[in-house]
Amino acid sequence: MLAAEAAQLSSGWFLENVWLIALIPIVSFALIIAFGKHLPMKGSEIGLASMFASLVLATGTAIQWIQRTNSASGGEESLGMLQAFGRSMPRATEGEVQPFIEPVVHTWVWWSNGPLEFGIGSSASGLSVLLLWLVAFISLLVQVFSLDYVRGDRRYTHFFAAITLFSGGMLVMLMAPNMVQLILGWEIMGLCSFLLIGHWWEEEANSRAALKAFFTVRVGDVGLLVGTAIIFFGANAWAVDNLDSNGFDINAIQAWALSGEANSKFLLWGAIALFIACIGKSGQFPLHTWLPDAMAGPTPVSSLLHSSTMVVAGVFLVAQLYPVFWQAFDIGQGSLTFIAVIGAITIIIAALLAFVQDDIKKVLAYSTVSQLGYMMLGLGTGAWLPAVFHIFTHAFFKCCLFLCAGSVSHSGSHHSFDMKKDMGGLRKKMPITFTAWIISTLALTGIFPFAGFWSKDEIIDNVGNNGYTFLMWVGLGGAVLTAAYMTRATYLTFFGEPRGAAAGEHNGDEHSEEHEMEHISVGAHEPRSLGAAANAHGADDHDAHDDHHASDGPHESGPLLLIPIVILAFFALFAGLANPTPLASRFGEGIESMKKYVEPSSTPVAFEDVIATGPGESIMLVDGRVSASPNAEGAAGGEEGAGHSSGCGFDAPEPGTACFFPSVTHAEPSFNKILLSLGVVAAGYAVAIAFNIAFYGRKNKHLVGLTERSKVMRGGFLFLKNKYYLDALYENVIVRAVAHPIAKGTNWFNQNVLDATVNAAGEGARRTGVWVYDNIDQRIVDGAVDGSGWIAEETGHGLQSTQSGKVSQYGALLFGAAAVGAIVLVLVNVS
Amino acid sequence: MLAVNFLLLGAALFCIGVYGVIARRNAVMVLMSIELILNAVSLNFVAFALMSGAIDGQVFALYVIAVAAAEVGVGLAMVLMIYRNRKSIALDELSEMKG
Amino acid sequence: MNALILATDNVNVAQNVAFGIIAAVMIFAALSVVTTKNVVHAALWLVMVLAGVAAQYVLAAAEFVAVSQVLVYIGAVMVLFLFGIMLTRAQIGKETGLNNKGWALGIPVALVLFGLLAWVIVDAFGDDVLPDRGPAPTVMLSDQFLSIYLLPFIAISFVLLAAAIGAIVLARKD
Amino acid sequence: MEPLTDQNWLLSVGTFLPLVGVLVMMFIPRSEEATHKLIGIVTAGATLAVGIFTLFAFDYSKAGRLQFFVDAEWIPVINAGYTVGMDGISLPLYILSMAVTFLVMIYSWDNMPDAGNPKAFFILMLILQVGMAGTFMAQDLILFFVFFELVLLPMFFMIGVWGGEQRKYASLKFFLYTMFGSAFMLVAFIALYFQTGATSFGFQHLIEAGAGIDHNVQVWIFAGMFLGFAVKVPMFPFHTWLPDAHTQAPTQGSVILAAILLKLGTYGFVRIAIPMLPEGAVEWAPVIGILAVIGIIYGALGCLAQTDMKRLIAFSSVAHMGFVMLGISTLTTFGINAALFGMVAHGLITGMLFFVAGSVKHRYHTLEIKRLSGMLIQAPRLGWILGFAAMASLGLPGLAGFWGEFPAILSAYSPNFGLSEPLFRTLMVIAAIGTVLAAGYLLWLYQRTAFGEPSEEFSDSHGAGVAHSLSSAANDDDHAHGGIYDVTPIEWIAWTPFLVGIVVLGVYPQLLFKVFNPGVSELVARLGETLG
Repeated sequence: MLAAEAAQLSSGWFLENVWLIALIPIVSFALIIAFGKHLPMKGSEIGLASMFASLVLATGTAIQWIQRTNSASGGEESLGMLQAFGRSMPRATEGEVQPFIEPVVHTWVWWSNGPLEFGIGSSASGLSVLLLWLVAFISLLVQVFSLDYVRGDRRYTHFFAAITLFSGGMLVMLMAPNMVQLILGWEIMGLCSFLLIGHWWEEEANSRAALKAFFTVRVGDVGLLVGTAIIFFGANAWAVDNLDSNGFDINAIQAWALSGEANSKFLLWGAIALFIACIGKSGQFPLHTWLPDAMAGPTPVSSLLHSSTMVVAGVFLVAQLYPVFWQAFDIGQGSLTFIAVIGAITIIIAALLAFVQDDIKKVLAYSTVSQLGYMMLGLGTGAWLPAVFHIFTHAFFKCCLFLCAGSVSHSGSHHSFDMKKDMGGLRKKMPITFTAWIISTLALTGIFPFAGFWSKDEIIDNVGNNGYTFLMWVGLGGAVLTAAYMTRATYLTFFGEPRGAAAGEHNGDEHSEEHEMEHISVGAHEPRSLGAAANAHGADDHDAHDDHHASDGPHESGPLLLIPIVILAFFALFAGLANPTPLASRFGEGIESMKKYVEPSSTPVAFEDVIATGPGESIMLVDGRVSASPNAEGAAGGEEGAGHSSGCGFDAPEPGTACFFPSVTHAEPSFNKILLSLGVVAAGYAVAIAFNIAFYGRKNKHLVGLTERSKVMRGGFLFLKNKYYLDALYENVIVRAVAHPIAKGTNWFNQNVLDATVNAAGEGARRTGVWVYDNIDQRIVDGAVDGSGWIAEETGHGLQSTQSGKVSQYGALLFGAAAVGAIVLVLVNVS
Repeated sequence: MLAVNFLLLGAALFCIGVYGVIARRNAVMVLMSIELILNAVSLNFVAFALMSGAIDGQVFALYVIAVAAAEVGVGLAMVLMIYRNRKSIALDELSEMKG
Repeated sequence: MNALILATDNVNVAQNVAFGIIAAVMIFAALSVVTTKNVVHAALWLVMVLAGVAAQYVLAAAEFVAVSQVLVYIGAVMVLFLFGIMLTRAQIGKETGLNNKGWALGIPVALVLFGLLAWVIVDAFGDDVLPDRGPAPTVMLSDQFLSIYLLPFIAISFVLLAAAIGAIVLARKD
Repeated sequence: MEPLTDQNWLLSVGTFLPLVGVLVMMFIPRSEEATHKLIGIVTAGATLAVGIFTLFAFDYSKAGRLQFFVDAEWIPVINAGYTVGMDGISLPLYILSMAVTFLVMIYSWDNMPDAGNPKAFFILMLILQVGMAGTFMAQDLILFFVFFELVLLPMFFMIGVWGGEQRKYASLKFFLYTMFGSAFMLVAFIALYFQTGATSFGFQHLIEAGAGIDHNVQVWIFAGMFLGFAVKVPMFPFHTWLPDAHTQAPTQGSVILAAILLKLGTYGFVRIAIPMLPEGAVEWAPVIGILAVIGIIYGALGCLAQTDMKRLIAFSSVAHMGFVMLGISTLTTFGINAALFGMVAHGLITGMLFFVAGSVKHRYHTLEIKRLSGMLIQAPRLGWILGFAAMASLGLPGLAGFWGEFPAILSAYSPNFGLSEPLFRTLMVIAAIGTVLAAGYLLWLYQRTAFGEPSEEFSDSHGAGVAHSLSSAANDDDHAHGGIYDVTPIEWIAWTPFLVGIVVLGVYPQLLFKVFNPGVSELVARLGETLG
């Protein structure tokens, strides 16, 4: 089956039925909603089973995709089932030109409106297979984690239903062969994030956060709708003539963008609109305000949705439609692209804000925003593969960090996330969580053997290589800041002496998100909670919860919490080896499996191949009536890039062929560049650790009073300044007033300007609504209607006096009128 | 003999009748003025009959007379009833039909 | 106006003179009907007017109409009026307040109307002369009645009947 | 395409069957309320059965042609014939009207408005059903006009007698406003009749002859029709009757009003105005487009300002109909298909929203948003259904609302017949922004009513009342407990078809598009020919 000739790419059962991966979670969502409450584990077993099934299918698909790629490059070695992402890569033959592997597209006609037909189904390409596997894997682990974490919650079944639906939605989006299905998945994720953030909607803050998340993403979605429309009408004519599919088909859009015949106006406006949607969804610079507030949701939600999978949707969209962005923003030509600028700003803004947060999850949230900034920076500067690889690695260590935070709060600091009040010195009491945290932090900051290094460093390297030196330094600066705030978070949580709940005080009154679980304890709400239909067995779950707290004081979390954390930590350690470019020089090209399997090659493919081959034929289109823009004046073929190689992204493919991916550059790993970045990060660590110990440990008298004595030192410390953890008096008098102009400034700017504009827009819309309603609607439009009634009435009164009842007056009127009438007639006839 | 004579005479009678209807307060006087008007009209009819030579005008004159008679009959009956209820037949007091 | 009438040469003077006298009398009588203070005088003046009209009919070669005018109007209608005046107990002699408040309004209306009618009549029939025909034989009248105008003839009988019954019903005492 | 005339008795029976029920109910005294309700439901059920039989008898391969066609003499003097026929465009709405009436009657089994007297109420609903079904099957202008007006009367009485506090003002305004509109429409019909040689009022004839009328006469005739239908849709300047009518109407009234009556206007545009007056349509399309988009934004702003839940939903349907009209104004197959789908979807979704509003009023006796909160705790299922309907209404993909709005926005990008593209593209962007506002006011409503703690005003009455455990036995005897109880079985029976409909149409919209498509593409093709 493997030694097929190059043209006929191998495909297998898994690749054919990729749509099953998404269907299973959605079906199980329905099952949970229907029978969840009556099952022994209240629906969570269906969720777990569906996630496990999806994972198995996804792994199978990945393996078959690898066989397919190998079969294309004439690779004759047979691939065992296990070597999917294992470290020891078989040496693939040095195929000079990597042939383009068409994604396996399998669609049905979903609905047709007029001449257009919309398919639903699956398209398995390198990128989508990778992310399908990633989402399935992470969802499974998070569901295992939340089995114990959310136990006792009143809406346990709802929680699992929503999380399974989310995974289903994300998988639908990932495998979408056309834009309409992508929008479908995109919006279902938006709905689930609304449901999950607002999981404990009793508190006003949670429901407001959920609303805010939904609105901000929805604002982005306007861009998605408009962008899809623009791209559709641009690409449709071309797609119909050449690829025999329509303007919605993602492959066709990719080919159209690089075909050189694409009208640059469509490309630019479409790309900008789509990027606005990505800014909204992936929490980039202007629209990132909802992500930290989204931490109001339970921790599994933050770890799954708001760190590794959902927020990555925006990056996925840019990666999937990369040719569109490549042509629109001429990424190839080395100009400062819109995406890269936004990415860079986000890195810095988020990293700075992470310093000021007391809530551990907020720190991680800002760190996610900053890492997303990295991915956007990579995509914006042509480093496609490192960015995608960073998605892959980032998912592991960020999710692990969040789960550790969850486990810390769950069993360490009595459900509170406040580092200042309730944590500290937990490393002795929670060893496993601590080690996992350390591994993930090292991975996040990009220390050598860990996953983060292979991807983040690659991004910085490629950014530099593609000619954006300034952005490279921004990336390095970001890495330093990451190291700094992660050290602070680690120190406050695990080192120093325990404070508050971590010290065992069982202050039951503190406000925390798990407060609802204790709602069931005796209290005014007793009848209501019993009445709550959602949770039939109110009585027993609440005492199960109590014994859990019997052993007071911080302790290591239960097994269900730890298994996912350990697995993730393992991946945080070794995931990097999936694409260790720096080692390529020693172990040969084959070691970079990401580059081989995930990155589509940029060699042109003849149209006939695209239409004929591939088991799932792309969507047939009845002759489209929808007139698209005349693609006569195609964009002038990308002229010779500045020093970059020619090929698909730069000059239009010969007529009759289409290429689906621009030829991106790959920076040659050089030892000193690696040293530079490692050195920078190490410096960041050193300073931060030193400062932490000195500052929080109060050991070094000299350092303690430093901030208020000399302006220069304070300026120096500005970036690495750790928390003003001083006793309250000292804090209020001096440090708070002076110490953090930038951090506080950014936070102020962020809350008052950006957030305020969003709220103001809402309030403004409401007030205009009220004004419009009162003035225009009621007074003018409605008034006119009532007015006509009033006028009729008034004239009636006026004329009433003539009806006086006196015969003589009638006579006078009668004859008078007759006379006047006669006179008029005479005058008219005479003249 | 000019046709104009008859027509002018008719017109004059008509206008006097109109003045009578407007000016008079007493119901019977108003009825009389109406009689004047009716006679003016039938005078016109006869004049036109004479002018055009066809005797239709005279036929109409007769009809007018007949109708006028009927009208006076009923009119006076009503006036009597009003008088019996109101003891006065001043028209400006009878304004129940006011709108 | 008079000059116009007299000046026409081929008009036999007697008819004009007779018309002039009767017309003057009729107008004077009509004016006094509407202006007299005494109700009975008004009735009597009305008789004068009706007699004048009958005379005009004779001049206009419509004897049958003249006769029926005298018969019906002066004979029957005036008697009804006198009865009416008697039954509504009008005072003997002068009565005050026969005119209602807005009586002055009547004058301008009447004058305007008369001016207009006069102008139109003169404009339309200014100069055509009446052919002096002999009186139309009454048989022609009856032919018309019973042929073309049969329907109105029957209708008028109903009207009269209804009026009679109506008057009786209205005026009954109980 | 000559119409098919087999089984042509079907439509007339389907339309006039309710009158049989009315006749039977006439002879039964007012006191036996239960029997009246039963007869009403049985008749509506029978009508629905006939409807479903029509659904099966309909030949989907020839959905573009008129089926069950009847062309009988009616008033020869003004050659208005009883011409009746059904094609792909009107079939779904015809069935929807029967289904909605049947479900509304089931709903009113135990939630009658306070004015009581089910005999009159059910008779009016049956007559309303006759009017609605008739309008969708009529193929003759006069017949269409008769049914179009017939619908007004029962609705006037339903609002006027069973309505809220200012029901008099609302019902009178509703009646006069629509009469004002349809007066102009009648003038337009007659003008059209004479302009096409005064031979017949039949749609087929008028469509062929309509194109012949010269340009500005067409524009003026279209103006008359536009006024008549715009009042019914309702479009921006003529919408002020809708909020009043809905706020005062009883639940049943406002569900039928929202689900079907609003569609008469848009159906009129698609069936009469556009095919018969092609040049008029092209002339008026930009105006309709602009008014539609203003309607979207204006409706959304109106919603943000409302304090009463039902009035808010009423304004939201102004916004939704804005999307439908935007779809129609593009004159493309794509847009009109989306508009027709939007009509059916809006009918189901807003009907559901009004049902929920009605049962909230039934339980809380107020619709003041400020006083409502914490519904998810007191009546969780009701809260979730409101959430589901709100999500569908704001156009979440996967639910019916999305397939009404998204293709309409998409089609606005490239309108047909030389309509100015820059104008329609700006309209498209504004409409897209409208979807955000829609999300805004709907979720804001949902947050204020469903989330949060139940307000003390209702929670204590709740405490005092019977312990509302989940068991449905407690809330069967609805008068026993005055407090807040969850969805009753009767409500479940009435609501599930709506909910299932929204999901099925959301997941597999091809069901409806397959039916609409032939008719609409034939219509646009004919427009193409006449406009050259």
